[in-house]
Amino acid sequence: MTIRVLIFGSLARELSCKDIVIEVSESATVSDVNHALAAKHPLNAAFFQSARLAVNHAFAAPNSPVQHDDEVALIEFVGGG
Amino acid sequence: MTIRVLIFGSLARELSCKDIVIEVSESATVSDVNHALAAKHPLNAAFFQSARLAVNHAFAAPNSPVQHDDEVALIEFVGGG
Amino acid sequence: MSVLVRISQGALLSDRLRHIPSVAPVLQQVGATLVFEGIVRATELGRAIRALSYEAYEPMASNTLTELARDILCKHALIAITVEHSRGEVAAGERSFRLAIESAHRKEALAAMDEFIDRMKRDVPIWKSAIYI
Amino acid sequence: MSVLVRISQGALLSDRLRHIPSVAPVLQQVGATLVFEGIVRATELGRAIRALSYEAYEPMASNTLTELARDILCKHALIAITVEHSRGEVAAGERSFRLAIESAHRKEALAAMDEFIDRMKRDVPIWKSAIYI
Repeated sequence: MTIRVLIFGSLARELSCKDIVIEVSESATVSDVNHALAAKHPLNAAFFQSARLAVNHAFAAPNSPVQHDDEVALIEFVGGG
Repeated sequence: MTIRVLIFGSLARELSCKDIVIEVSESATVSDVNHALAAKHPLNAAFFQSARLAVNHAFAAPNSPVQHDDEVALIEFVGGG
Repeated sequence: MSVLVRISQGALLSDRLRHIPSVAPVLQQVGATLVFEGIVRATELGRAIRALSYEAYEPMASNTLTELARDILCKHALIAITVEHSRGEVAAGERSFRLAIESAHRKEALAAMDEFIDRMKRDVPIWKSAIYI
Repeated sequence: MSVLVRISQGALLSDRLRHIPSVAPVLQQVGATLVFEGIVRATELGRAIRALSYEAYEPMASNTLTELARDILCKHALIAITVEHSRGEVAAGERSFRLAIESAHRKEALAAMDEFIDRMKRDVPIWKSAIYI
């Protein structure tokens, strides 16, 4: 299935886009999404491999399942205040 | 010479007075004032022996001299705020 | 024992959002009020800026701030927490963040404020970018 | 880089004493404002109180507060410190103390505030006594 991972801040500016689209299996977990992001961006594989992902607006554990209609977002380099 | 040591707060309330009058020699130091206070209040000798004294509105070291017209104050149990 | 969180467009007003518990027995225990305001400085990494632009991923940003405030309130036994954060552009010299804590004593308010801001900067999905002159 | 200290009769006003440096290049470096207010709680050691009465040994109290503020300002590289303290009676629920710190960043403001209040409670000749109901 296709997952659109939302990205923000300096990462979005650096990649000049608002999301990263990846393909994962129907039984994918959050960890599989991280793997797919790392595979798509091999120069920053270590970052994407460990980047925190939120599923439907809450941080999600690596073994959480991901559904095709979930909203997935990469939450790194935050800095409010 | 006679020295009038100003006291405040709970100490003043406990002793029901605003100062403690003591006698010291003409060449007295701050430490001598502490000794004289302790001698006058033997039940609280340890407290008076080490109590911080201000001379003319500044904390004074034990070996500082004390003159007969100095304003001496005992600064303990403070608690502003 | 109450928490209020608001993310609003543009610079914060100079007056803080009032949010004192109205229950008299609780109110009477407030012995300390601590307010932190974050202000946009005129330079970023040595370059002059006109403003910062804040992007909040909502509703996660508000939800995460609220959960964080509740957690800090309980952990430090506070009386109230009020959080205000800007989204969008905030000009240099203007306020973008305000955290107000009411508590019985000073020590827990200071500890709570430090922990809140550290965790906010790590966990709350708000990003800022400089708009240079 | 400035310090303002005021000890005044009765409860503090709800608005803080404004004391922002007027020099633009300094003002533009203010990234954090931290304000602490001490409020008289309605009980002291479990007994209901009507007010606290503050006695300040002047001019030593003002002098010591000013020296303390200057020392903390330099040590933590702050931009401004404003200290307000009451003398005389302050009713329960009213403010008796306010410390406002302007600095470039948050960490030094929090550290400075904690150290200031600890040292004030140890060194500044101000005493308080409870007036019970």
